[in-house]
Amino acid sequence: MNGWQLIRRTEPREWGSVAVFATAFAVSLAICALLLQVQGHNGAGGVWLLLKGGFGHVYSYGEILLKAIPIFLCSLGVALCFRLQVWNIGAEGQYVIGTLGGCWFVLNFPGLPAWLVLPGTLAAAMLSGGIWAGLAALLRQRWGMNEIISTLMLNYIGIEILNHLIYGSWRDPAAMNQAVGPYFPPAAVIGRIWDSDFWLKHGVSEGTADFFFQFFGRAHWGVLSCILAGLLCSFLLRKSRLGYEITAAGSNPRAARTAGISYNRLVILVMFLCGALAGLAGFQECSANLERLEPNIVMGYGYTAVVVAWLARLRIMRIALFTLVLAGLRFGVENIEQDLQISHAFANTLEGIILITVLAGQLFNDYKISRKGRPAASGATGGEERGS
Amino acid sequence: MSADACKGKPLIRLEGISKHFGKVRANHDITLDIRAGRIKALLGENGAGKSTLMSVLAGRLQPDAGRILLGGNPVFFRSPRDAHQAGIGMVYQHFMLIDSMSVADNVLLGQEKSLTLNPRDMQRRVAELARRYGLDVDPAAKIGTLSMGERQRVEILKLLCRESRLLIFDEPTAVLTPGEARRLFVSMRSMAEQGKAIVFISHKLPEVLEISDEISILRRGEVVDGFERANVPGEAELARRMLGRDLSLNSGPEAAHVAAPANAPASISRADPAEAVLPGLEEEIPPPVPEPRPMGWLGTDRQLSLEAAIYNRSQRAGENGQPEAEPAVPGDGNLNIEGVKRRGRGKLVAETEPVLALAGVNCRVPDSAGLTDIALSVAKGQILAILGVAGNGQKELVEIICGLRRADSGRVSILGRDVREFHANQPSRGGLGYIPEDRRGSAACPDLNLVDNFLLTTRKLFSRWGIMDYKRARQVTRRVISEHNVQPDDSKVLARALSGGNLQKLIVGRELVRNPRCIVAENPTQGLDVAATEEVWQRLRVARETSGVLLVTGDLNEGLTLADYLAVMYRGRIVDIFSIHNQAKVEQIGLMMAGAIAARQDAYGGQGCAPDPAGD
Amino acid sequence: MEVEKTFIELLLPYILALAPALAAAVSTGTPILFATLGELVTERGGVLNLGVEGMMMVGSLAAFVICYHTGSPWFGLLCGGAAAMAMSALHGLVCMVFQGSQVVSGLALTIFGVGVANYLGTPYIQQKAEGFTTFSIPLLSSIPLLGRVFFQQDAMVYLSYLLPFLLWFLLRRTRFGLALRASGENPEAVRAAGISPFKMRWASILLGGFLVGLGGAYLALAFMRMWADNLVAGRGWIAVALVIFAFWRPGRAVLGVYLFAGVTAYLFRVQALGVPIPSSIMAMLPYVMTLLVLFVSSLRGKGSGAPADLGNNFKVGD
Amino acid sequence: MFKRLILTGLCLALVLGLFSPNRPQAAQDKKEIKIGFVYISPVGNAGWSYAHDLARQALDKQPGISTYYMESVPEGADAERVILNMARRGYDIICTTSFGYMDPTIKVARQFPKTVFLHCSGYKTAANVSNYFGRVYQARYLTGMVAGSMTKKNEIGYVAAFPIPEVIRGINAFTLGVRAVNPNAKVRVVWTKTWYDPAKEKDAALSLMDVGVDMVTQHQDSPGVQEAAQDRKVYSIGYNTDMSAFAPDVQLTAAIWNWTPFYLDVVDKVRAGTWEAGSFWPGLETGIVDIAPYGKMVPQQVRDSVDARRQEIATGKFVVFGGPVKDQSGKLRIAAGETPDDKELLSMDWFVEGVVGKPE
Repeated sequence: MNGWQLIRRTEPREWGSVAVFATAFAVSLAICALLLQVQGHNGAGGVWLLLKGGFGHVYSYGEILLKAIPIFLCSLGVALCFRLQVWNIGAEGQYVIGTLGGCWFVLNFPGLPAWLVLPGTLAAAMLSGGIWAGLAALLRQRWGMNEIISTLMLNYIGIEILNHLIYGSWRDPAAMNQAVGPYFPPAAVIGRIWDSDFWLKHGVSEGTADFFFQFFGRAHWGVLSCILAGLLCSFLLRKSRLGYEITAAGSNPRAARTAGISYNRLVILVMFLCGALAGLAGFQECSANLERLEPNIVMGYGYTAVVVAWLARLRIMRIALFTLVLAGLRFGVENIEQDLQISHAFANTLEGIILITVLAGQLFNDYKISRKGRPAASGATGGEERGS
Repeated sequence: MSADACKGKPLIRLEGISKHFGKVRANHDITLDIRAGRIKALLGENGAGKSTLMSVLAGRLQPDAGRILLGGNPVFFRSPRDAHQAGIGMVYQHFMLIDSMSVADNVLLGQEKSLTLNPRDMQRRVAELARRYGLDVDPAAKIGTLSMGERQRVEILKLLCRESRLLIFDEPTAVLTPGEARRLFVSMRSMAEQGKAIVFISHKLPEVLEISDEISILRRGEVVDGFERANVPGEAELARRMLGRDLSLNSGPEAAHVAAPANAPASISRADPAEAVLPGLEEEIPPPVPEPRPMGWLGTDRQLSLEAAIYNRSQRAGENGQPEAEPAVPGDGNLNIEGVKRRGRGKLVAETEPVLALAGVNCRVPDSAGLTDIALSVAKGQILAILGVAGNGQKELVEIICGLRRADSGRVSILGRDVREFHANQPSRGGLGYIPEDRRGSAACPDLNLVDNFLLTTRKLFSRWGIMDYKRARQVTRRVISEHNVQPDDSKVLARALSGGNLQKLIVGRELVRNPRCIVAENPTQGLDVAATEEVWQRLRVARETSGVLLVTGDLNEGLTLADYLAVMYRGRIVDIFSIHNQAKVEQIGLMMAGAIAARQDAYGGQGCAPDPAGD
Repeated sequence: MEVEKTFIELLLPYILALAPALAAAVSTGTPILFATLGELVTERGGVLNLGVEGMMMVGSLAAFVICYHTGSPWFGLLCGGAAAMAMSALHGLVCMVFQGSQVVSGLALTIFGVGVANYLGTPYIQQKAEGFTTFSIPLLSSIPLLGRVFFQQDAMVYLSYLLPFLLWFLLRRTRFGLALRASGENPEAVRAAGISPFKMRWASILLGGFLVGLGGAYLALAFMRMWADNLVAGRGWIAVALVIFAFWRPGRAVLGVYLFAGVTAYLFRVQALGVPIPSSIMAMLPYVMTLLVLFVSSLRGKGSGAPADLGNNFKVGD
Repeated sequence: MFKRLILTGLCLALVLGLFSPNRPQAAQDKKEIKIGFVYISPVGNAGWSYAHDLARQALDKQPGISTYYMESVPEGADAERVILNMARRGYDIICTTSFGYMDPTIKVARQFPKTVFLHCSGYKTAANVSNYFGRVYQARYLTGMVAGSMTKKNEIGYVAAFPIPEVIRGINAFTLGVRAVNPNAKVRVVWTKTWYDPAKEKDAALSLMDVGVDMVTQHQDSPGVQEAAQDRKVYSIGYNTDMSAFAPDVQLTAAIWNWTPFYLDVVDKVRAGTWEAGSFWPGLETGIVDIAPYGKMVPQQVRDSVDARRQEIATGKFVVFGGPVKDQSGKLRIAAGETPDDKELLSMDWFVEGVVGKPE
């Protein structure tokens, strides 16, 4: 377009990309400030509130972690699928079904020894989530059904299954027949990271205890699962043969097939992994925050995950980064919403703007901009490619 | 340019064109005249700058210096669009067609004058155009269902449809079977006769000699020579000038003469096949060649590394106890296809256990010939060439052998094991090596670097308990890159940056690293320049020492050059399998490929109906 | 004999419920139909726009606000389309100019669109506006059963009857359509043919956006004739799914939309008649049906017909 | 391209500016009582959250009271954070107005013993947590009487959100009201599985009309049903707030909430320091629930009989769920003379005789 041309960078910039992200983020905040100003609020102050709310308080970080856990797990799985060019947007449904699976285990094996309960439930959650995803994978590989639509539909169906159970047979009579399940036994509840009573008993001073209580807030041990999953995934992708096969098959399925890599196997495997991670996320959320099954476990993290995974270019470290930033952002936006008494919708608007801006900013990650006609190696070799 | 001077005003004149990519000098001060009604051949090795020059002419690239004169007055092409409007069109190697749309849609895309479309009328017009230039193709057919040759015809039709005055063909025969190449030349000629100017980029000397009126030779981005048809020197001379090094003829281009006419009946008319075949055979006798034949005409440095590699191979062969002696073989002496002597004849006699055996293999494939009762076997030390026009079942055959397709019936065994079971757990070494036809599509991951591409089939060699050893993989890749002199020799570049030839070298190297005992090579030299072709051939010859090779090729010459045995496929059947020395049969190959003999031999194959060399 | 009679009697109301269900399907399906066709056009051009939900929201708000102030539904309709078009232009800007991922951009667009529409709409929540009113088409509406179903609707529904044919003609029978489809399949080829795929894709984005906007406008102007926040409530996502379901063909899109809306509407009526089926199962059925039908058609090995270059950005240049 | 970006940015800003509604700025007076409200849905101007917000606005006008609110707060983890933040900001009273906020409220209350928490529609209490609700079923009963006496076809449609006790109780009370004046009338129930989707609710109402009801009511947060009624000129009965604005010609009356007195009462008690946690479930007698003014089409004798019954209920002479009450299967669930206790009412999961539909 008009005298300018884009040239794909031959080598991806490493630190540069961080800078770009930071700049784009700043720009988006500037836009938000502008909007707030137009709203008759103090724009700069608003943005300050947003940042302060999101990252400025001691208690921000616990909240960020808490919110990050499910998003991170889901987008990890989603990223795996996308690497294989499987457009699985069904993390939402897998999240729900996984939760159901976990709850089913909790409710049906009350007699289990305590140490076995949590591993069992988590396993059940992952398994059920994985199977739900595997269903879509099977439909795709066996009968060539488009996975975007099947996963989307399975999301809705999964949620209806949840409704059916929670408004039906899984209701807890003890809870006045309200649409909530019975409380989990303590063994099935994922504890918070910081337990003040425990540490106070072990001679931690009142102040420190309180500080950490503030700091970790409601963040629960699910964080461990994130770290673990993150490490495992990066090992899988960087070191293992399976990971190589995923990369290769994702880059060119036909070549992979010719080279004796079973694409079907990979797809089903990766989908299963994604489902398992989503299911894990779901049950942890349910167990740590609600301590029983409630219809409101459906939070749309499955869709958020897609955004995060894409923004992070399917890179694990970046996924972690973006998840934390996004979590902080949502927390912060909540804060201005409360302090400035602006409507919830406006908060969404800000989030949308920030996402769009950051996305647009990525242009500067993989393209140079130069005047047309100026001799430019990479652009020209492109021409050569086509020519010969 | 002495040649060009004498003619009248040229249609297009390139004057002092120069184009640089960073430090690379693709074109330097090139001046060229192109005339209406004449076919101009642009001869040069890969990377000589042919494509760049033509991209400049077609408006894809802008020259750094120099100008283009159209009918005497200078023009500047900012985009391909400008070039189109000036009546310049280019047939690219990678066709720019839309598979899901019909031929007519593709041809008239951007050409349709009226706002609304009328498919029937569009198809009529396209059919008309096609008839006029003898480029017959069904205008209603979807591109996806067409053969390479037909697709190319569509590309040409696109240009003719927008009344291009100059048509540029970039390596047009690279993707064509002999029959299709022949038809292409016929229609190129007819286009020229109807006043089109034609530029024909190639490095296949015989083609150039056969079709072109003028020849210009490009080397390192400069025009080094130009000839009129009248005063073209011999092939050897041409090749020497093209490469700037001394060349002793290789069999390749020579025998290509066989390829062309041998197929004539298919492409021209089935009136009297025999007659059409004869001229081919007359041409076939080449000048006697010094013996032993030197190793290609590669630059000395490259030659050394290559010889080293070959040495290693033959050592290994020796260990395997292959008889290196050359017992006399009947017909050896008087067999006058060049290069035959050089081959270790011994293997033909000393039959070892078959590495690949098919018996009674049938396979039904929707809208394709499928396979009928295929039986063949390849023994270690043999090269069996499957000849045939593309689309006569070779693809299915290869897919079955490589475990990408299931046969309906019949027995397929590799290294003595059933194919399914073999592929279920293939040995990481000494297994099956596969060099696919579509290298970018099914043998490489363009967006991954060379190491990852190298690992594609060798990954099992570099992993223990599912953990990859990238360090070692990188080392080996570098070794292979240098041994096979892949350019650029940097294991970190993405595969898409490699030219076809270099990519193929990498792939061949990759397959050979596992020193497979059975190799399936599918048109391994398609679209490669002479140097690369010779190199790949050499690799295969050497590989044969330790393994059996199934060579599927549409290029008769390739078969004749490499194979010990030839099998001709037509309509999913093997018409005949015979030794390279069976002179009588060798002479009939053309007819077999065209189905003429198949028709006589078996009751089913294309009885009565006219065989279509383009495949069904 | 006796039993049969009663059996028929039992069944009769459920059969009778079909016709009104179909009528309802037509009116509840129309917004989804517009959106689906819009997204279909965009995707045919090779651009994946998951922002349908957001665009519909903005479209319906704009339509409502304009109609509310000017009292002219048609003008409102136009503005609704225009507003959604502006949204899709934002998508175009991000994807075509800034080379951003089409998936993220679409999702971000949804978040943004829903947010901004709800926000700007706050003062209008549950205000009423004179929207389109139903009128019956003289002769056709007197067709025994279907007449009342199909020809006692509002202007936009009648428009939605024509739209598929118009689109089919546009895509299949015009030069523009050919180029548009081509740039969805293989932009390079289009460029080689001397047409700018860049422009074609912009065209598909804008046109598609406009249609999606009409879908949103229908909800506000014809179906509800009032503004309520989250008016679209997920219908945009259904539209996205239905485009795939439709194998990118307008005809199948109509089928899919009416199937989906029809099942939903019929189940409501069946519920009202008091069948002893848990409501969750009922709520599940439309999605299950969609999957089943898609499953069957993929069993019949129908090609998905997805544009070959869908979702890829190509380097912006000449 | 930067030009274009900036341009769009500006336009966007302008547009936003044009339509932006101006919101009340929070005053910063220390001595006054701060009340925070947590809403499940956007406030809008009809529906559950709106009913609470009317009260909030009323309080805000009072001297020495400043109110804050958060709308569309999802239940569960996010709710707990929002409530926490309100507590951290030192609000004196925090009202959480959806069932799903129950556990979060209790949890936060443990951390902030000085803050007063009010949770609506739940069943848990704590030292500083009351739960409160209103006996809207009484109003439902009255509207049912109106409906029963106005229906011609003896078929009434009920568009309901989710099969939870609160909703089921409402349907039952309504049905009892209907059958009290019109013993052979039926109430057809359709579950929408959403609290808030105007278009869907409207379609549900239309579907009821298609199978032959000549009157509709709903337990939803939008006036979608009134829309449908107005279109088809079918009588309707509103819920949450007076919805006559949406169905001027057809709304007979509505079961409405009026939270203001309750909240005011709490504030006064807190000021006076006399507030004590407990479960509050007031009814007609306090005016927290009531029925909207009758539509002009409601004949006088109907009004009279309904008003009479209203008095009886308010004074406790009449109990809505007083036996005998049979369920759908005709089984006697509440024997004659008995009256179910609140626990039974709060956990009601069965339909009374005369309801067509399934309570799940």
